[in-house]
Amino acid sequence: MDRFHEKEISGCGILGIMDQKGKRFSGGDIVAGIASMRERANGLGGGFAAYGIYPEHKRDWCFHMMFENKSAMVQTEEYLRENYKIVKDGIIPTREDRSIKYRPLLWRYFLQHKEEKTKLHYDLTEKDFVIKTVMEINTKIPGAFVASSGRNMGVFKGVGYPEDIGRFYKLEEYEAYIWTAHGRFPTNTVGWWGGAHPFGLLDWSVVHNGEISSYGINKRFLLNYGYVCAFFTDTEVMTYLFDLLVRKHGLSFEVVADILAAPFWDDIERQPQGRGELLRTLRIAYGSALVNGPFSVIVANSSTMVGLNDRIKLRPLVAATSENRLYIASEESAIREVCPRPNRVWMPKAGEPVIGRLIEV
Amino acid sequence: MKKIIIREEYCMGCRLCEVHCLVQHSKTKNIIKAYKGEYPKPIPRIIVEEKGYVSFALQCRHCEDGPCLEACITGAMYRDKKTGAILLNEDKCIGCWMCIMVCPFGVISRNGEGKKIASKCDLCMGEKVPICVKNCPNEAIVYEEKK
Amino acid sequence: MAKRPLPTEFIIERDEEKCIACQACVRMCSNDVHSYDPETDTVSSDSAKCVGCHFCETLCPTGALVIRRNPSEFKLNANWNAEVIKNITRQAETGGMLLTGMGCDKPYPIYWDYILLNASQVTNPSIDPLREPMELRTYIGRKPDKIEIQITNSKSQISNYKLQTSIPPQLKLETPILFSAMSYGSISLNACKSLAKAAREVGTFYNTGEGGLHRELYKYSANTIVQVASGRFGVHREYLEAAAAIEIKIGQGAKPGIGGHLPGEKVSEEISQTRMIPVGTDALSPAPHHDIYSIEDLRQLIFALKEATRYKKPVGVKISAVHNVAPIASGIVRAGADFVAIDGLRGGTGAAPTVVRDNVGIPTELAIAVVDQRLREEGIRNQASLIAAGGIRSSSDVIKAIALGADAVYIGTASLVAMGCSLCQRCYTGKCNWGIATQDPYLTKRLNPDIGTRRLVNLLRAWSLEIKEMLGGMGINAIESLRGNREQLRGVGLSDTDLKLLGIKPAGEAW
Amino acid sequence: MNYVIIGNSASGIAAIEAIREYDGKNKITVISDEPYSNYSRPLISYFLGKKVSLESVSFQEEDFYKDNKVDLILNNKATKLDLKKKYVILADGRKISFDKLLITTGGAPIVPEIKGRNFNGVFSFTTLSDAQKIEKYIKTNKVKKAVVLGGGLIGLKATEALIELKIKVTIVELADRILSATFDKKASGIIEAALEKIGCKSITNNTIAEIKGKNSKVKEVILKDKKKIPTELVIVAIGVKPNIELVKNRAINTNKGILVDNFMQTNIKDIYAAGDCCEAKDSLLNTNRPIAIWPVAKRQGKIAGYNMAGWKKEYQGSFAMNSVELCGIPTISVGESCPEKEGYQVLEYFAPEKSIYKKIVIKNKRIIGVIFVGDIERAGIYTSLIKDKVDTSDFKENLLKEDFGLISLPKEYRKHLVTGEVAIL
Repeated sequence: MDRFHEKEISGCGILGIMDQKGKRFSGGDIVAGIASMRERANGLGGGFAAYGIYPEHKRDWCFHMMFENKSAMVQTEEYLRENYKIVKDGIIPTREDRSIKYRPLLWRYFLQHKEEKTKLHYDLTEKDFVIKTVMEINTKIPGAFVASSGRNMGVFKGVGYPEDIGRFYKLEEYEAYIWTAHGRFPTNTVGWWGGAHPFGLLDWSVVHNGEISSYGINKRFLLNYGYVCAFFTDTEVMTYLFDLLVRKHGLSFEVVADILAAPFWDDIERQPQGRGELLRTLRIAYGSALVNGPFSVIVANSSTMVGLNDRIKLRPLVAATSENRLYIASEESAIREVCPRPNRVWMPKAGEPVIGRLIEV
Repeated sequence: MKKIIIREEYCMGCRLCEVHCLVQHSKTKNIIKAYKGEYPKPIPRIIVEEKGYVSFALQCRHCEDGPCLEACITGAMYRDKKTGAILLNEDKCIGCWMCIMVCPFGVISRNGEGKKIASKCDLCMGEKVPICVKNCPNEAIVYEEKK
Repeated sequence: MAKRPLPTEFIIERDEEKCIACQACVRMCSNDVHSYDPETDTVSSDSAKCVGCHFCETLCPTGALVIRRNPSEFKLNANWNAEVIKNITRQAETGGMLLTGMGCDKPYPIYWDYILLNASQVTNPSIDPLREPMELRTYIGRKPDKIEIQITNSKSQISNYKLQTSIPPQLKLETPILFSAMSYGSISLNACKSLAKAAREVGTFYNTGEGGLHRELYKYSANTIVQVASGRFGVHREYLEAAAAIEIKIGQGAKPGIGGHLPGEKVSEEISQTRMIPVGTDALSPAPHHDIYSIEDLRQLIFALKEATRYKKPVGVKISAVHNVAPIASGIVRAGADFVAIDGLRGGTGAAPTVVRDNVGIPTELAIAVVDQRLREEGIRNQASLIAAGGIRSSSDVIKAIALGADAVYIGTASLVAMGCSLCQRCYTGKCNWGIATQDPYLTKRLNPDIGTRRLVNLLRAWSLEIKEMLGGMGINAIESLRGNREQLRGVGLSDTDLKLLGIKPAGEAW
Repeated sequence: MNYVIIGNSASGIAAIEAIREYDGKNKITVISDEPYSNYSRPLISYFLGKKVSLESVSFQEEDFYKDNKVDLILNNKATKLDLKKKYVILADGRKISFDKLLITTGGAPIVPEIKGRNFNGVFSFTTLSDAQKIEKYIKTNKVKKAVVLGGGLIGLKATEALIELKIKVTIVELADRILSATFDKKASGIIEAALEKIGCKSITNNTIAEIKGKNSKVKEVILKDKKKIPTELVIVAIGVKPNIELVKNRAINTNKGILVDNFMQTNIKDIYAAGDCCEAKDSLLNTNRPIAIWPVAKRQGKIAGYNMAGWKKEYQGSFAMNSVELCGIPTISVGESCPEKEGYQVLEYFAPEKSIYKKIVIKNKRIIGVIFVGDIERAGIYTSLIKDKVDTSDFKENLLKEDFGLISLPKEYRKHLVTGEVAIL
């Protein structure tokens, strides 16, 4: 079946751990935590995003690539070389694991922008240019897929249970200040490595549990702003929405939450005037960005990790803090697995974002 | 008390109120029998007046100070204490037509055929809503509490 | 033969056993079909005059009347069918254009009927509208592409947010259904009142058409969209100021490219005052606006109207769905329209040449789909709302139109049917027995606006409930999440081209 | 507070009802010289004609007095009033003291001084007793022929009753036509013709000069023109006059009847009068005069009752009107139906072959009188136009049309009628 023409639907387990002081820690916890929610996955996909893992290349764009064949790699490299300076590249280290049956060629590139390209595409920012690159590789080079394309971060994902994927990628050897994880339970059987989560674009990574009923309009809303959704996944849509609203429109995560999980009109009318007016305006302008249907999502970028539920909380989401750590998970068990005694545990309300920011030290 | 309010601006002049009133006050209360099988033919207690495009249905207004009550020499015309309606005790009526003489709406008629007694709207006693109101297709007569 | 009598369109069956000669039919038929013979105390009917409006049948207290299509048939011929023969005969006799009323009645495909909706099963929950909020509120008007918010304090607390973007004027609809433009003149004042009162009660809008705004309708101005059409009838400062929104009418689905004509006989004192034309003169709306021969001329009118109303109300444009509708709509949006109403092939009319009504334009389903897609591709979909019009018959049509990309729909014919219309298509005669498409005081009083309002409100309420039920089934609790959400639609029995144009997948295909 | 009402007919009963609307407590005493608790005088001809039974002549239920807490004194005539000490002296000598007194003594038949009027078989026709006596006389004497003196309403009703009893009647009327007080020639003509058809002769421009008898029973009458009519019964019905015997030559002002103001009060405080015995406002003629008809008596009694109970209510005046069906022909006459002087406009529809006659008398654009014979449908509308003194200029031509109705009237007036209440006539 054509992987690009079937929207994937899945139930999932998600987990995110952040050290808000930016202290990096090993991937052991995240793997252990997500493993505790094995029942939420079915072995058809698992993955992780890690921030702060490439301090030595923190100014370079790091592309985690998946190639299904050699020619895809050749074409991709040619394309990358034309547009970027490849600072360094190499295979992504993995260990053999019986449970991982098939795997594509996993390669990573550290890239730097070319001055002449910037001039040629003067209407694009550097980030826009990276997005353009990712889109082109994903849509035009058969067998090539960009798993992540941020700086000092990477996405590790594949077909299998998340703990197996973690072991496969040797995540315990990486240190990051934000880790997110995803265990997938797709209702369709198509399991391909690129389709596993997290979804990464620039330094965004998104793990998501849900099925967005508004997908059709969210996608077309994004089209209006030049985003072409190529993968038919909710996660992709969610990622682009965050990119559009946070990066391009400069809105805060709190405001984005009010857009994606907008309050009901009745609630808006009950708000004090200023807040009511703000919410009304957001809903009028961004109505098509309202994400309707059940979801819980953890979105991260280099400085933030955000957890959010749909407007009537149809999927589980728990948050906890312990010292500088912020935990967000589908189930409390996953948090307790790695942090038995958190300072505070709470259930965020429908549409109420949990926002973890890096505290500058 | 509830009154039948006339809204002449919506009366189409279809006269279905007359038809249904007639049936209601017929012996059989069956529309086809009332028209085709009852002799004397029953008469409606509602009158539709028409002139050009203006029309309205009119029936006893059940006046607060009904002149017919005063004019009745037999005590046949009486006010129903419960509903406030002005009713006619047909057994007492002798057909002197004093009520016809004084009714400013001209809504009491002679029951032409059978016993010579007056005939007037009784608000379809026993019905929740008078039959004419119920069957007016355009709500040109409505049954409402009147202040 | 100078005049060849044609088989009558209808036959009237009167059950003599049931007929009580009450003469309700005699009194009520504006076409003088029925007559009473006092000598025999019987009523008889002349079928030749019957237009099939069913008013008498509705009123007959004994159910003695049945109006049937006349089964009389010409020799079967796929080309030269009865209608063709009748039309040619009529034209051979009169030498004139054939006129008709209401929308196209030809059996072109009705795409609504080939589109199916989705519902949730297992992977996401459906929502019960009886237990949970279900939002249909819709705003019509230009939306900003982005909202800028200034944070007044370093702390990113919501209370410190200050909106930097203001929303352009919007129409707030409590349900995404508006009443189409129908002028006072084409319909009676009582019909206008019914629409206006219902719009107010429901929280939506009605549209004056090119009939001006009668004095008695000013009190509903908060729910009034006023039209500026090619004849400019009834347009004056007060008219524009009274309105909640202004609609420039370029075209009408029933008669694209054709002007309007209200015959002088219908221009009564009241209508003459409302339209600002002399009593008894024909009200001729030219085919084009003679100050709009190009898109830039339209832009001038849009901004002239915005200037005149100090940018306080949305100014939209209504066009008929024609072949080039997508680029035209795009041009209209770029010309500054805050909403675009697209009236499809099956849109109604009070009077149109039959040949135009039945052969010009395209169905609204396709038009909405291509316009919405085009505007999104151009990145200007936010700049205007889309209103789908022309043949919306049910809540499912509404919900499909919205899923295809419309913000809201206009209903015209459906609202008339709610008020009694049975689509006899004789609006142009001015003899509407139901008191809708007439100015004859004998007939207009048959539409009691209290009843009209109640029925219209009921219709919108019923449709809204159904929309909520279907939305809930899809697991969606706000109409904006359905708007343009074509993933919720699937086509059955449609060609690949149709599916492509509609932007929907065939039934059976998953996401 | 003691209310005393003399008389127990229309006015008296209406007064009781009116008082009880406002005063449920205080004592009401009714004094009547009749032996019956109440009955409707207009019904005596129906009683005589056997159309109404003795029980049905009463127009109020039996427990009316009980329900309204009324002390009813029957068969006892009020003979004297003590205005200073405020009591009524009855025939049996009892004294009934009052705080408010209403006199409703009604009318008394005018009995002319005719020679031989004391023969048996000569009767007046105003009370139920009269009717009962006549009935008995007819029965005992197997009466077959009768003469009715007076072609007015009472005479004609008596005639009709007698005809019902298969008695051949001759009417003798002084005027040139029957019903001369309210009917013109055309109207009378229709009735005369109808009477003639059933064998009843009307002799006009004539009267009885002498009644002759045999064995103390009437045998024949001799008319003014010497004509002799054999008869076994004579009913004298030439009219009634206010019965003011009780107050005559006292401090209470009288003319033909007892004079009252617009609150039905006599010149003496707390003493009221109503009905046939008094002279109250004629709103058409703008003078005070007796109008001896049932609705007026009821109205006056009601007004008197209200005022006695302390609720000031003004009498708007009334005017003459009557409705009666004669020989199966319904007739109604209202107001000044037969003006004799100039200055009136008369609209007419006359179809004697159908026994239909309609006449409308207009003065200063306003209707002041009507006659309807044969077709009386919607007559009340005209009565109300007379009462409200409506300018008919806009609809005069429609007045006699078959479809004349409220719709023919000016919209504003009609609206008031259709939506609003009506004041009483």
